[in-house]
Amino acid sequence: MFELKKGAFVVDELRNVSIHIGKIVEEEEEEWEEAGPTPKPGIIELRKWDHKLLERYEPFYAPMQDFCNLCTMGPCDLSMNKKGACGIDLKTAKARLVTIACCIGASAHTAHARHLVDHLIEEYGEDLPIDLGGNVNVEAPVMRTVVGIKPKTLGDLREALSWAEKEIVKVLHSVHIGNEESYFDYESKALHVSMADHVGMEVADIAQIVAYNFPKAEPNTPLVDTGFGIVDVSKPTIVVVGHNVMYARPVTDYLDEQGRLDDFEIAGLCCTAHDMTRYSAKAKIFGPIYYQLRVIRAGLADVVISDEQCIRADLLDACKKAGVPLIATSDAAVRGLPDVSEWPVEKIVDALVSGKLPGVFLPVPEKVGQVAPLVAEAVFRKHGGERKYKFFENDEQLMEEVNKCTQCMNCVFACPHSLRVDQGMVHAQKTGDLSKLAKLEEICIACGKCEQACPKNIKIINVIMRANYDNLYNKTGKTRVGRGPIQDTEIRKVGQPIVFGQIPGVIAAVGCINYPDEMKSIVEILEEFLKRRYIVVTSGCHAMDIGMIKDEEGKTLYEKYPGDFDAGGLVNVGSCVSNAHISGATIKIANIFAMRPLRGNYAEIADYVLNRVGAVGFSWGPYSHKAASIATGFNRLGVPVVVGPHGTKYRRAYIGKPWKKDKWWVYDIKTKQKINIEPAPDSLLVAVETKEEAIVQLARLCIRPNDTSAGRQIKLTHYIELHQKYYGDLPDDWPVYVRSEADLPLKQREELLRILEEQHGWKIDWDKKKIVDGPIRPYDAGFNPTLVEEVYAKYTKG
Amino acid sequence: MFELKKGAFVVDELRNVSIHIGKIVEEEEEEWEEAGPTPKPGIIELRKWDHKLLERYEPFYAPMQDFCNLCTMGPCDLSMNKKGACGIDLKTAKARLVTIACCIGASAHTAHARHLVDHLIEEYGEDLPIDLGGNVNVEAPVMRTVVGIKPKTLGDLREALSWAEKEIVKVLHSVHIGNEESYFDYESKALHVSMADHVGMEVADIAQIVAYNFPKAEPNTPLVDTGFGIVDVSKPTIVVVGHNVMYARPVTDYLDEQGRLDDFEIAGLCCTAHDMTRYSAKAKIFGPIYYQLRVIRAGLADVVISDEQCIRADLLDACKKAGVPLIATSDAAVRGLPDVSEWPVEKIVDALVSGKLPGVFLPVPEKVGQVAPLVAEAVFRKHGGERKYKFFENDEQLMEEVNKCTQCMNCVFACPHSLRVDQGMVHAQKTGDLSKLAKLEEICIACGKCEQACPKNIKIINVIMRANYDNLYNKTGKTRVGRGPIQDTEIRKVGQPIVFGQIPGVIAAVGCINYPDEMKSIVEILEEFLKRRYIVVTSGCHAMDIGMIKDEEGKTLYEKYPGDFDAGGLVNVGSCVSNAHISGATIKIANIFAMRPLRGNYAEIADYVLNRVGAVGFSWGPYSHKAASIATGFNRLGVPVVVGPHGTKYRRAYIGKPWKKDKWWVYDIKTKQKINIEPAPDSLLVAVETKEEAIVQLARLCIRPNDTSAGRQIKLTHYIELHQKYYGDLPDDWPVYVRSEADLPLKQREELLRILEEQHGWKIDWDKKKIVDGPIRPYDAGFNPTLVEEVYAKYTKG
Amino acid sequence: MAVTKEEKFPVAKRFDIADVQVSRDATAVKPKIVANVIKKAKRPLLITGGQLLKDEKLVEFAVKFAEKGIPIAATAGSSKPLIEKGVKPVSKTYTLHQITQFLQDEEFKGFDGSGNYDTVVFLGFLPYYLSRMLSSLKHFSKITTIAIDEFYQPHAKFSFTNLTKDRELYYSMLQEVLDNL
Amino acid sequence: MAVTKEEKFPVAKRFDIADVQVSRDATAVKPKIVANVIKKAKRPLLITGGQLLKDEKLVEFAVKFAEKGIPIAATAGSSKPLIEKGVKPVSKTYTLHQITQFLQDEEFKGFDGSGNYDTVVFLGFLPYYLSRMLSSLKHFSKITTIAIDEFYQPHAKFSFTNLTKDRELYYSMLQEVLDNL
Ligand code: SF4
Ligand code: SF4
Ligand code: SF4
Ligand code: SF4
Ligand code: SF4
Ligand code: SF4
Ligand code: SF4
Ligand code: SF4
Repeated sequence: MFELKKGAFVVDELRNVSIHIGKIVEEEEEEWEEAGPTPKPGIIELRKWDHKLLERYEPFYAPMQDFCNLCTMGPCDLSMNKKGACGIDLKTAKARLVTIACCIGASAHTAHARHLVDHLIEEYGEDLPIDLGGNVNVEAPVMRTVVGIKPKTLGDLREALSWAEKEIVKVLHSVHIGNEESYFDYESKALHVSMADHVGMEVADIAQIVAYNFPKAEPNTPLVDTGFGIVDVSKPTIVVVGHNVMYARPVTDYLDEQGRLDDFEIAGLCCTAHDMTRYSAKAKIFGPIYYQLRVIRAGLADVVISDEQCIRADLLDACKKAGVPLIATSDAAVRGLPDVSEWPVEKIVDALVSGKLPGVFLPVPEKVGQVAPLVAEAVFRKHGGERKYKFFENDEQLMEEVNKCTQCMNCVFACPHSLRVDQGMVHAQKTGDLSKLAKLEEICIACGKCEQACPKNIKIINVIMRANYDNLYNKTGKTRVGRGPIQDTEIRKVGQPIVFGQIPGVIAAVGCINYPDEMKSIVEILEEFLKRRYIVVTSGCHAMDIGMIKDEEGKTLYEKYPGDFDAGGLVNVGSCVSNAHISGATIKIANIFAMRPLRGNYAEIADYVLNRVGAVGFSWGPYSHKAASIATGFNRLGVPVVVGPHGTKYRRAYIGKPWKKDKWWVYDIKTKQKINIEPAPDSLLVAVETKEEAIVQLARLCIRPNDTSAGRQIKLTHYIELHQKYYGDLPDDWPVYVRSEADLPLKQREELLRILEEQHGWKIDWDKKKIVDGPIRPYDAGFNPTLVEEVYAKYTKG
Repeated sequence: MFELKKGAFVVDELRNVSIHIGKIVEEEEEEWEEAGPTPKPGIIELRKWDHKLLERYEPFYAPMQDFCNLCTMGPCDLSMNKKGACGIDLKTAKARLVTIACCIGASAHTAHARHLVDHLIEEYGEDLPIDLGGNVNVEAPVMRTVVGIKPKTLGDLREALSWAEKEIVKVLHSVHIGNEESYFDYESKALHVSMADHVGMEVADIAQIVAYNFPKAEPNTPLVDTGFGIVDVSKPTIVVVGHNVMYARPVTDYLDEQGRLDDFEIAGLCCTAHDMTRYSAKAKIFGPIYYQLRVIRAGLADVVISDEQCIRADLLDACKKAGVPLIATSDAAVRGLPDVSEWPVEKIVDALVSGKLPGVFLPVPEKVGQVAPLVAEAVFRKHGGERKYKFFENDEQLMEEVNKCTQCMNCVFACPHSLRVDQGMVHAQKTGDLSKLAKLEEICIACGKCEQACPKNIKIINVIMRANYDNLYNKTGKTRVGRGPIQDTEIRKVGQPIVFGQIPGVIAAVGCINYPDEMKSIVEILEEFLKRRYIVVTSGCHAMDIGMIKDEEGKTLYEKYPGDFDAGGLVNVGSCVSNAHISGATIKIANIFAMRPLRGNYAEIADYVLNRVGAVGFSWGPYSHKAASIATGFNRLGVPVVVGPHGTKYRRAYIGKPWKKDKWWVYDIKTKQKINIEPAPDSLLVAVETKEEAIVQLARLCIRPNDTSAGRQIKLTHYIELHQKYYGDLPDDWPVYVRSEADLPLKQREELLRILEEQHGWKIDWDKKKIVDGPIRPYDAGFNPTLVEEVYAKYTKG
Repeated sequence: MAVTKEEKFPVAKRFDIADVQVSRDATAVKPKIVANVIKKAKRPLLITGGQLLKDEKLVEFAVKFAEKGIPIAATAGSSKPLIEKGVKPVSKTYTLHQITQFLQDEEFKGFDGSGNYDTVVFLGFLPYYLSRMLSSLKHFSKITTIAIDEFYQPHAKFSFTNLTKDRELYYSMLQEVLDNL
Repeated sequence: MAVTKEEKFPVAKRFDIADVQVSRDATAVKPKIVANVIKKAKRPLLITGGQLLKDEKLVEFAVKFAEKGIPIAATAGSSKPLIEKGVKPVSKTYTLHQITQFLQDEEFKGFDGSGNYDTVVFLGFLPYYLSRMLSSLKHFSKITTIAIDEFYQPHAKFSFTNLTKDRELYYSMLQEVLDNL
């Protein structure tokens, strides 16, 4: 068999026949599955599903500004729901903003994927097979479900990318002045583009896994050093910052070739750190975005390589001030630097080491691989290997800075967390004791706003970091390297207990670090679920923070809990783009366990997940547009998401009203009836303020209508226990989840039955200890819920 | 020759050989032109060119808000150039906003194009040839130059679209928190995505021209009725609103088939109106966006069909109140309406006519074609054909409304134009004279903000419209139907006089209607140039307003000036997407007249245009994101744009500093030297406040370094004359444009020479009446300027 | 230097094209006024937040509000210390986010089913979180909102003024409210 | 009802997370203050705008400023009526947009080459247009800007208060400035 590829051909044996090949020649699609109703959906194909969600989980808006100034007819005062010059009202205007945010988030991942795929095809060819290891046959569940394709090679991924790009542009079009009149339809578009975001993420991560040979769904990936204090300061240190590992990866290759990998430290900030460790377990993780200024100002870096996303916009400035050369690599973040792609390596190195240029733009990965180590080594030598600088030259300097403070409180009003820098300062001034300042370090995100506001130009970050330097330096631990997808075999094992409820839930802790509380709170929250044998999945910044918080015995959660996707497992999927494996896992449950077809069958799958898969997303410190689109993409798939309090600044939530009885119903395929159900889950996107509230909310949102009695009993037991533990009493709403006495926690059964009888008027048969009357609906083992008419029709016909 | 198309083939004659065809099989590209340096450019390929522009035309920022709240670390006070929590500073934050705006604008056109192309390929097949008439061989100058392709069929357009979509997503990615640190690089991205916008527009307009057989570059297109008073109120009236004609077009077809085209009125608002008339000259143009509420509240519509972009976001609400059924058609603007695609026509008609549904979402063009006339007729009959309603039932009602006013001035403070509604009201209250209110109608954009603010809930728009009803009704005139591209033959004729300067300039008046002054000001401005035999090109809303302002003899500019692309011609290219033909025309001058190759050769072409083509864009009333990206796209191509004062709300301009001598230089290919030149043009994007200022600024920005003496003399003559006429004196800067005495206006030569000698210290040889010393540079007939090193190298080597 | 009301000149007023930004700012009020507004309410509600877990004093004040007969919806775990002190919150499980959603619904009948609240007092929240909820209530409800946290909350209808170096001053303001109830 | 400065309570202050929006509002000033500020200026400049073409009175006032020795940069065609009245503007050709760009450049030496202006007064502009230019100057320059149009301009350093029904009041304010110069 010979393969015709690009170009025009004359087949020798066929004289007088020239074969002219049309531009797009679609391959006869392998019939891997019957095509569902919505392959490559446009904006309206899934609108009906969205409206189902939105009618139940009503959009909630918390405007950040009273006015709109998106166009030159404005600014328009939209307060108290007035309309602007274009006729838009406040809710619709906010829904439009959310749609823009989700477009930006989806674009970030999709462009990231595009950069990767185009680059990798150049490097490895379009025929590089997509092989995610022997235990992964459902290789791209999101693409299968959304786009309707089953990619076999790197080249096949382009089809998904083109679809995503097209849809992002269409949705962005709709935010142009004069489009939607209804916030419902903007929300539907936000959901749509966020679904595309998950496609973009899946493409990106699959591409880098197969090309760079990252771990392929292995539960037991290595543990890598994580935290502020991880690097051996006697070695030249290369710091990578950002999200797209393709630019910095050759550093490892180059040093490996030279046999000098051990002579350097390579440590990363943000997701590039994850992906560097997935490429080579010799790389280390400094930490997430708020460690950028910490690391640079501490003088730990000898050279910084930045790529794209979640990099501080004053990185060059910060590097300049610290005397650290910067190599910017991605066209998404050129930073005003001169493009030195064409320069010979020596010239670039010289310019950077001599300080002739504070930074360069070098979008050529191979050259970055050579330049960075050379620069790092030279800079390291230049400084004579000195690393004593700890934010200040010495203690006198520190106290001089502290003493400048007048307690004007400008910093407090500028601080996103309203940290009482003034109190820390005055305490130190009076007593010399830095502990109050040190305490701030645990919440401070090193954003620098206080410094911008301080009339005395105090280097507040440096003061805070220095005050807590020993603790900071002790923040070292281990992160389990991102493993990528979940195995089909794992899904086969946990599918049923998840769907039936015996595994009480899957908690997916993903996203950024704008926590309302000390960093260790994320660990406290998650450990509560690990101990209770929920499955905990993580990625991105959350996954790093977990890696640097140790218990009394010096162990991180990664060291205490296994990496399996199973009850009590703590699974780090990897970087932000690896989040697609989490949505993918919920899809695989529907497919592998429940045999639901995926191909272009999104609504059925999402409906399955919403009603059956007790997975809840959790973003304790969300801040970025990507976090917004990731969460919204989970929502469309039927996965509720709990966010920390900063998440309210996204301006929109999806919050159901459990007391509106008529909102909570499903079609039951078994009884062929529309029946009222318990409000579970009762929110799709909701914020919590404290770690206590996070824990309780996560537990309650794991409940699903489809839970078996055994499953419901387990879920309710945890929910009630946690509510009692943290809220001091039974939940307000526990009875709504009770369908029969079998749903009740064993230990409390009698007590609860009594409460049902006395306080809620339920009828109890005390002989049999049975509920006779009261529940919203009785338990039915064959219950087969769906919200989708077409799904109902499909499974009830014949 | 047999053609292989989609699918897999077994060639019978070749036993045992099955030909497997890879997914993307690129056709051997016809060698129509040697490929230039930047086909399908990414973000950085043209960055060098951008930086050339930006160093000269320094970005200017006018923040609309002191803070940023794009992410959940905010809001951040960025005032006085403080940095936010992400490290961004105010200028960079504003540049990021501008980049977002340009992404939205580019997405609007590109998604519009995508909708069209996908739909038209379904309807006409991908092989429909791109035939723009015999006089157009350079069919797609923007695509050739930017993308590097020469599209032959509808199907070929997809390649350009995919490129544009990819780039939009990449640029949108870069606005995610943590990307650019430099406003220069955001501006470069805004320029990039806006260049893609012009590709999107060109694709859209070419697709509809060839598929719908719109006029193909014909100068003498028909004149169609334009204005508020154009429809025969004794016929059922179908009103189309928006920008994408594909949905409403079948209305004409259907009525034509039925032989009933003359029994209805079909009139449009916004660009769909242009495109309806390009399809059928029986269609009429009500006017631009600010006629939406006027037309609907006047009760002129029996049914409204909306598609996408520049539609009021309260259209459904407005239609409901007026009892007019609405058919929404585009997925960009679903308006919360039920999707009735699957319903039979009768059911839809019944729902709308009975009022069971106030509107429907019907994205099926063929059905729209049938539903709309049926609904219009039934609604018309239902009302008994009555059309006496003129915003109020009667004069008493009007005066009742007027008398409610307490002169609280809330309306004035809400009005984008600060119109003194209060004074109009009080005058009417006291005297019964409505003339002060009537006067407001000439500026009022019928945005409705005053009504939102009025504590008395006065229907202010209705009052104003009714006060000026007779004049409003008399706003009828003629618009020359949009002609699409400029012919190659026309370019051949005017190329030289434009480049040499004898045609003093091309004024491209495009964009929206947020004028600072009465509507007729646009006509006054343009007629000044038409009389002086500039070429005036127009499109979109400007083109419509021109069509409804008549002179004393009742003639519009279209009736007074021919439609040729030639001196003194007034060329309506068509709708917003037709703007690509204007950028295309400047490109064609470089290609057809100067033989510069286009293919992937953007920087050279833009450099050519900047230095030689005296074209200036003009948007007197810009308001939308599309206007922002169109203007920015022109800027990258080297075409300066003048905007009305509302244009400052885009927050960013590009304004050079003529007094910075070192900023104004070129390489001269002839003398092989870098030489200082006059600052011409000295701004790329600048706002003006009054029509007088618009006129003078447009004239001065037509000057180009490459003008011959004859050309410069003509341009300077107009500039000086206009400056004297409107500013009362000689321009401040005229001497900088003088290279030799031959550049001086003939009539004023001696006077000006004397001024140069006395006030500017120039040396004059009075015998020869020659300048001996003084100019920035001498005139050199062979002067061959470029800013681009590569272009310099190309033309100086050998 | 600045023009104040008493002068013959008109007052300075922000408006749309001059970047109006907050149309209705909270009236910064003294404790007595807070007490008066609460007293006038037909259906008042106090919502307590997570900061009660970090500041014992706030718990004490909340208890006193309860003692004055004001029902408490405790969020974020603040029910626990309240219950320990004998208060029975009318709501414990729902987050402020959810409650804010409920309050905006005309069909919401309160936690006891006897009708929505007309006046809601907020105590013990992270300021940025409360700010968003108050904004939502300002735009989309007619409820009288009163912020008695340490930070001025412009989106409330009535708000305490800003925090100072002196936290005792703040506590005394809370006490003054209670004294006047 | 509201807390004012004299009280023992701290003042209400907008800040970032509570949606701070204009960090520095113009001080709304009386005519006398305007005159004082101009008098103190080392290099004052009056920029006139297109509204002079629609309001003859504004031209008269501008002429009086010129008579007091304040150089005028006339924009938007306002040079014409001024020249007709014998004023010689230092700039006629450039738009306010351009001049605002120039003013922000440390290398700008003024229209006469003897140095940039330290105090710029604006008269006769469309309010939304002027608002943007003042915002630009506020953020990116140290120039003292004074808006003496009929609308309050929050982005200026000093501004007249807002327009009223009574345009005569406005004219009298302009006259008062001139009287005190
Ligand atoms: S988009 Fe609408 S609400 Fe926003 S500024 Fe423009 S007209 Fe006003
Ligand atoms: S802003 Fe500076 S001086 Fe003021 S309290 Fe904060 S650290 Fe002290
Ligand atoms: S750097 Fe830390 S203390 Fe300063 S404003 Fe940011 S979070 Fe607050
Ligand atoms: S989790 Fe958030 S902060 Fe961290 S890398 Fe992802 S988007 Fe950036
Ligand atoms: S994007 Fe930057 S400036 Fe804007 S709110 Fe976020 S942190 Fe603040
Ligand atoms: S807002 Fe209404 S009442 Fe007030 S002046 Fe305007 S029209 Fe009159
Ligand atoms: S409708 Fe007319 S008068 Fe009313 S605010 Fe808009 S432009 Fe001003
Ligand atoms: S010119 Fe402006 S208002 Fe008119 S259709 Fe185009 S974008 Fe819309």
